[in-house]
Amino acid sequence: MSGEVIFAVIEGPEGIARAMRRLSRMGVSRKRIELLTDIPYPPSLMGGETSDTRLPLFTSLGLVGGLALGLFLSVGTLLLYPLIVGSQAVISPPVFVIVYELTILGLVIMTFVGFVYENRIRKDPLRDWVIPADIDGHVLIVQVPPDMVEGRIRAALSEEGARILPIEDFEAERLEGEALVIEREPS
Amino acid sequence: MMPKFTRREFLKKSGLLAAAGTLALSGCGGRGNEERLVPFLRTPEEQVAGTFTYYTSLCQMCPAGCGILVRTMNGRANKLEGNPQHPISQGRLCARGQAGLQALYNPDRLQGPEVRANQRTDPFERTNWDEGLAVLGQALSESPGRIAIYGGHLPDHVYRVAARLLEAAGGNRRPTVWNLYRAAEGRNLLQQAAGDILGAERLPLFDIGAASAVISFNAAFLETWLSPVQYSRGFAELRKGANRGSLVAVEPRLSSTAAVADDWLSPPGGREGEVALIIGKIVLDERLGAGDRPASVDALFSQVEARGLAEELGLDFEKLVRIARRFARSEAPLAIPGGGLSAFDNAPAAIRAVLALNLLVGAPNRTLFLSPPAPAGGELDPREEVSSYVETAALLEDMKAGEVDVLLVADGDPYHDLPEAMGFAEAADQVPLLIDFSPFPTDTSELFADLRLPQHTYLESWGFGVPEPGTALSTMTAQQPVVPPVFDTRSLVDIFLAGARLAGGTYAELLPWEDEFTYVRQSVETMQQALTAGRIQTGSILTNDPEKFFLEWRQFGGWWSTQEDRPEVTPVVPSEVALEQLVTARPEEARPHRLQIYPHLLLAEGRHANKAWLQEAPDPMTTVVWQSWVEINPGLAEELELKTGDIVRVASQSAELEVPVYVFQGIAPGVVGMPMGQGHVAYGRYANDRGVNTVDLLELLEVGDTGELAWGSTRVSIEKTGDHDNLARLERSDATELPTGI
Amino acid sequence: MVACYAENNIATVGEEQIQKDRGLHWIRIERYWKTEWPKPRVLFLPLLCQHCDRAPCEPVCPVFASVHSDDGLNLQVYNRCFGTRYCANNCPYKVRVFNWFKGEFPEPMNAQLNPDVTVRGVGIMEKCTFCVQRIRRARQQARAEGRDVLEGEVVPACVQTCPTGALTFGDLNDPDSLAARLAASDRAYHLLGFIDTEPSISYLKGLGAESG
Amino acid sequence: MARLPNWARLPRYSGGPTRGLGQEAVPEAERQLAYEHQDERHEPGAYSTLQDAVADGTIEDVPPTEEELARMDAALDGIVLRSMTRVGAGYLLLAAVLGMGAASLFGAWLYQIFAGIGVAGINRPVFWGFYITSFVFWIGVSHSGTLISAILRVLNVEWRRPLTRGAEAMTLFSLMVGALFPLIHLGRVWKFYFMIPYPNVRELWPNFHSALVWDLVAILTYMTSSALFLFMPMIPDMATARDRTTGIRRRIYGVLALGWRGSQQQWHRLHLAMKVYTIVIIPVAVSVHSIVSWDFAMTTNEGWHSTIFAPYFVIGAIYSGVAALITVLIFVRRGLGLQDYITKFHFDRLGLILLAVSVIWFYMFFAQTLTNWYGGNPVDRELEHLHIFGAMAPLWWFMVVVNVLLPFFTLWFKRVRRSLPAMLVITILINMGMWIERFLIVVGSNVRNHLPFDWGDYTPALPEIIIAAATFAMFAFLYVALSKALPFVSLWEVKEGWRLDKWRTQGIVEGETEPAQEPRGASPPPSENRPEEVPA
Repeated sequence: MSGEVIFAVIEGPEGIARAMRRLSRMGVSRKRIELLTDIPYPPSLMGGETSDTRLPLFTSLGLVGGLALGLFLSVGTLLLYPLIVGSQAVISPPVFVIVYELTILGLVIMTFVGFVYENRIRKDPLRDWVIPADIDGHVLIVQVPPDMVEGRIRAALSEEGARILPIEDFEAERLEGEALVIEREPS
Repeated sequence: MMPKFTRREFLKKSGLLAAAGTLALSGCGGRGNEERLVPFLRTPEEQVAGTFTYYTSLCQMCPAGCGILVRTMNGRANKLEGNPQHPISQGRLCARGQAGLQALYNPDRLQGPEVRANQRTDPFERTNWDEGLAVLGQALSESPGRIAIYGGHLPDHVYRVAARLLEAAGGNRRPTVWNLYRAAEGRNLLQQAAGDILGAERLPLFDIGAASAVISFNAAFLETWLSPVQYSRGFAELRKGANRGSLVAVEPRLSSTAAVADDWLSPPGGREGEVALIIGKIVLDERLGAGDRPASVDALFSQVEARGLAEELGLDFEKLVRIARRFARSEAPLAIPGGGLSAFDNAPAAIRAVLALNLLVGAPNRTLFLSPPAPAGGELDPREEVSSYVETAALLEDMKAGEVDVLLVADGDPYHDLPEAMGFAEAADQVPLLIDFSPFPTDTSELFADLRLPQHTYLESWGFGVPEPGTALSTMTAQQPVVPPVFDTRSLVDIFLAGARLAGGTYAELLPWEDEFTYVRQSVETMQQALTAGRIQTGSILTNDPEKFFLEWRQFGGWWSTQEDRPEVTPVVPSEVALEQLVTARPEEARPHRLQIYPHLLLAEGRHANKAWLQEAPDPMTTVVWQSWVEINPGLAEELELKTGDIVRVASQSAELEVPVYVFQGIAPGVVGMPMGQGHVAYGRYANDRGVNTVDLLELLEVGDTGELAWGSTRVSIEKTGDHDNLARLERSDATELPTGI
Repeated sequence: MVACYAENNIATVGEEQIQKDRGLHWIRIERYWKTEWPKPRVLFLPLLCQHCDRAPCEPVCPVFASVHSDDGLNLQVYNRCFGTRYCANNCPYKVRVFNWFKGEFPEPMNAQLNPDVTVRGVGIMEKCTFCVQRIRRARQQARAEGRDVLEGEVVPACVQTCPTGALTFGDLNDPDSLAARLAASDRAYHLLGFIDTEPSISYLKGLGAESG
Repeated sequence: MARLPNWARLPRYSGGPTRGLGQEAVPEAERQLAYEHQDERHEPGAYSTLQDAVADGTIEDVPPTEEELARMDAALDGIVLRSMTRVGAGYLLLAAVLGMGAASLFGAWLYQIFAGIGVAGINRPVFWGFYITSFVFWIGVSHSGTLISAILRVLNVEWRRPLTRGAEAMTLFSLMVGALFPLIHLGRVWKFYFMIPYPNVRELWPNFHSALVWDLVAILTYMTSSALFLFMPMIPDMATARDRTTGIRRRIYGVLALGWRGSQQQWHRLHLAMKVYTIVIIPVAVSVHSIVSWDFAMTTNEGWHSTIFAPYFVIGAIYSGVAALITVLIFVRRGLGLQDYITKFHFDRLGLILLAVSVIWFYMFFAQTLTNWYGGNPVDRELEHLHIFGAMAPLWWFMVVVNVLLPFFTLWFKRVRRSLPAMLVITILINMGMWIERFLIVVGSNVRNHLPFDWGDYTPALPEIIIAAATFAMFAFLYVALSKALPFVSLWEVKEGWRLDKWRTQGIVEGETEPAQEPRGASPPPSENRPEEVPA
């Protein structure tokens, strides 16, 4: 990962919206911008969707896995060790209650696993930075594209009312909050 | 010091080693064989452990004398079954017989002789047999003529020794065998009546299986009367097949025998004999009497005013007519005079009336016989004889008068089993030495005994029995120890023999045997000699070799004839069965209800109250367990506002008891029913402080001049106490309707 | 009843537990009043596990403690059971009994225990097994001798002991056996037949000869 | 035209400076604003009067400014975080009492394990007693949370926001309590693992034909789903707590926050995951109580064998769940000082839901009873007779009064719905009634069967009573204990709600349930918000 990183603190959603649009017009790709907010804002306000997630994949995997486990338990084990019980065939329709429940269970668990994976494990260039606790407002992290001048972006953001913070503050915070969030050096 | 290493412990340890070895081995083989050894997928029932050894023996849980098979493994008896070859049981066994194991392995059994030093309130201390027997021997030698033996049921071989012991002691006593269970059998009265009518003073043989129409007059023959297993088999025979025989029960309380009858007639208690007269009269009127009947028998019935009498007894005359017709027209009718008849002061007349009814319809030698004689004739006598009530009362009077120095309680629990009014407690206090031989602690031994010399249970000792009433096959049943003694006990015969040896003199002369085994062995030889002398040519064992005979006698569970041998009945027609004798009424306004006391199907007179299985098995009619109760008619319940479980005070002249009520559909107004059996104070954990001893209520009324107790003539009053007890029983609702779909 | 207790190592529970309806009777004789006083008529209904072909108790057990054996018995596998008591709830005949406490066999009563039958601990369901241990013994014996089990070779303890011979036991698959013939007779019916559990036990209608 | 006072949205500020929580002290002017309408606020019904006034236009609903919103945020954070960090003597006492109550459950249970299951009052034929009754009851209560919160989420009902967290927590806690009962009721609980499907030495799998195994799996699924359903939206709040606490708390919340930073990506994933959960959890909840009902309906027993049981149980679960939710919210509102977030308006709405559910429940109950009665099956008849006229009549009639008549004749009235004491009494009574309803089903049907000889009765024994009662203490204990650890109001959701409300009013975003409204505010939305006007 190359290029400078700019940290800007912006108050209020309107300010962010303005800054995002400004950056986008300057040609900074949405992928180079990370926006940290304490509540979710509609993406339409915040410079568009950033749907870079594999969560559906995990969910689907859970669905299939749960289904397979359910089928194995409710059909497989009964065939493996067939014991006869009164008025039921070895495989009888009611056992599919199990298939249903386990399918859902797989889905639910894998969705969570996916969520944790994406949040904590998956490599993400801009995720190593932490917001210092006492910053009031929303934080915009911009990775300056290699072909741009850092100063221009700084200036543009400042124009939109952003407070540019020195990177040292963040690094200090990063070390202090190590156990909490980040283990990895920013590359 | 070497640690004590018993065989069982050794087995346990080697078993452990073996298990460890298996585990170690399987460790190498991965998914090893230890799972295969006994995989949980296979149920434990799929496994069987070892091979059983079966021994034959003789059931002593009641006086009927069924042959049994004992299933054992590793020296432990674990199941009793009927001996399939034995003439009486034929492979069947009743609940009491099944519970014999709990006599053998009763947790409250005495573990050895016990003595108490001075007062009868002192605790017992363990002693050894030498000392205990020394006391017995000394007592025997020092008190000639002042010794008595009491027992509720003495097996034949014990009775014989006991009788000889008393003979040696002098004083003209014979063992006193009497309690309410024995009184309820009515043996003596039945024998006397048989003498009057059937020509021989012997118990009749009721061949229910051969009959096709049976009228039972107060005979609980499926429950406790005389030989229930045999009669039950007969009843099954009666009911079998297309020509299903009929059964009519005439009794004031619906017993479980009456419950399976086709008809139940409930005349007032004590008037069953009159029903026999009515039926006889109808038979006469309809000219249905047997062709070969003694002519004079008609006269007994001709005077009866049938319709009026039926009305007086509250019975439906038309129904009686139908019953009489069916009875007399059947191929093989049989009227049974049950033990219940002996409960009233008109017992002899009533029994005679019923037997006479048999003569009228030609039952003798078709369904009614006499018991066969013992295989060795008189050689084995005396066999057990039930004493009369008067004899027993006389013994107690003697005791009270200080004329008995030694009382040997060979069996049973006289303090519990005899009515309080007879005064056993008072009498026992006057006896200087009371030795109790029960294998269990009993109320009597706890309160009055000076010495307890616990005897073996019947599964640990030798013996023989000649059942009476037997079957048509004369029989001598073998009793043999099937397990090693569980505790430090001795067989009663051995105790008596040892005592006699120590006492010396006449005792040693009359009781010459070395031990019980020798005695039994010799008795069997006596019988064999009698057989080979040519009196009976056929039999189950065909050998003249005494050794082999004795072996086979034990192996097959006894000897019995293979040919039916029924002494012919030669009817004697009595001049009259006076109607007046039959009318029994003791109206007493203060005590409006007659007390019908009856032997508990499972606990008998109470001797089985210390067996958990029998306590937990429900009474068939009320399904009550572990408890005493009083049965009352629903009408009375309504009148007194009682429901099942309410506690009432039942008071007779003799005693007052508080007992829960069971509202019983099967009991007539004016009668209340109570089972015997509970109310022990020191008979082990299963019996103590449970229910009440109903026997104590009895008034001491005699049956005419027969010397028997009219045990059904006591009158009681019933009073509500307001308490309630959740009477333990199997049925859970008072709902009486049938389940749907049946 | 007592024969059953003796054969199958059934524990007694005592008066208080019976009051709470916790007896362990595998077979019980239910006494019904067909009519009440003054003309009481009684019906005795011996009730034991009916060994249903379509046993409602079996599918509901979560751990296969209640299963069908290959010879049609309705087995209760004690070491699998952990006491949900679901099977007992689902039994229309209420013949399953539960060990609410550990059964007591105080010394030396433990000596009377049948070595073929597991002694059940606390929290285990049990019921009539048709004395399966006897059937297994007979089958092993027959197998060792290379033959089939003969009619009458094996009977449960209750059938064996019943003095009135009210119970008959046999192989329903063998049309010649007495049991099969009786079960096929006009008198035979199934208890609570409308639930359609296809019990192995048939009851025979009585042929009462009541006279009014 | 008057302006809707900000306090109608604004949380009451009820404390001094909150240093250490990362918050600015609230200036005096601000405090003045908060107290401006204090009298009005405490007047019963004032809030709803204002809402009504907004609805009919007599009061103007002016959206709060950014500054006001920031103050509202801070005050909300303050209340919630303070309740998470401050431990008073009263709290400790309450927790100790409830903790002892909960401990008595385990005491009684241990006694039962060592003495044998027979110390309970169950018998033959009443094999299931208080334990299964409690099981069904608590599983029923658990339906409140998830179902209410999920359904309201799906329908985008905005007033749900302050309630969801409490409701979801209730689900989890009552499930934890309820799931104990199948264990407690086992004869040999130490063999519980027999039921877990894994290839074991016994070479045996559980019997998947058994409704009890369905139960196990369903409850496992439901417990997992509802735990995650509770936890997932709590993650951002954990991060808030992490950022505003120090020391050990900071570390713990840091772990629980799972690296939450609030990036747009994360918000997006969270929304996505929650969408999945919200949709999936509704059928799961329905299936769980259906399966619980099938424990009964699959049997041959009269009184149990009924096709209506699954929906009947589900609606019964929702019924008692909603009632329990109201009860719990009344306490939580008081205990955590959330009077300004959980308002009478919420109780009004929940009361309406309760009314509707009670009527549906009555319909099912009536259908069940009527068919039993009319069918004429003798056992059914006997059962109904026993319930309505027999020994169980007091219970049955109590149930009918409090579950049918009481809600119907009270909840129609707005005054009742907005009266917290009335709602407290009504909802507690409803849950007592629902407990009895379960008792009548579980025990009341088992006491009768086809064989009158084997009819039974049931008297609960002391351990059962202790355990059944202690579960209430345990439930309360879980609530009280975790209220000190978890944010009991979903901070971000409430804040998001305020913003969405504002933007919807201003027409910046479209309401998802209602069409975009004309901006009603006096001031037009900031021109900067229009992309085309953004200066170059």
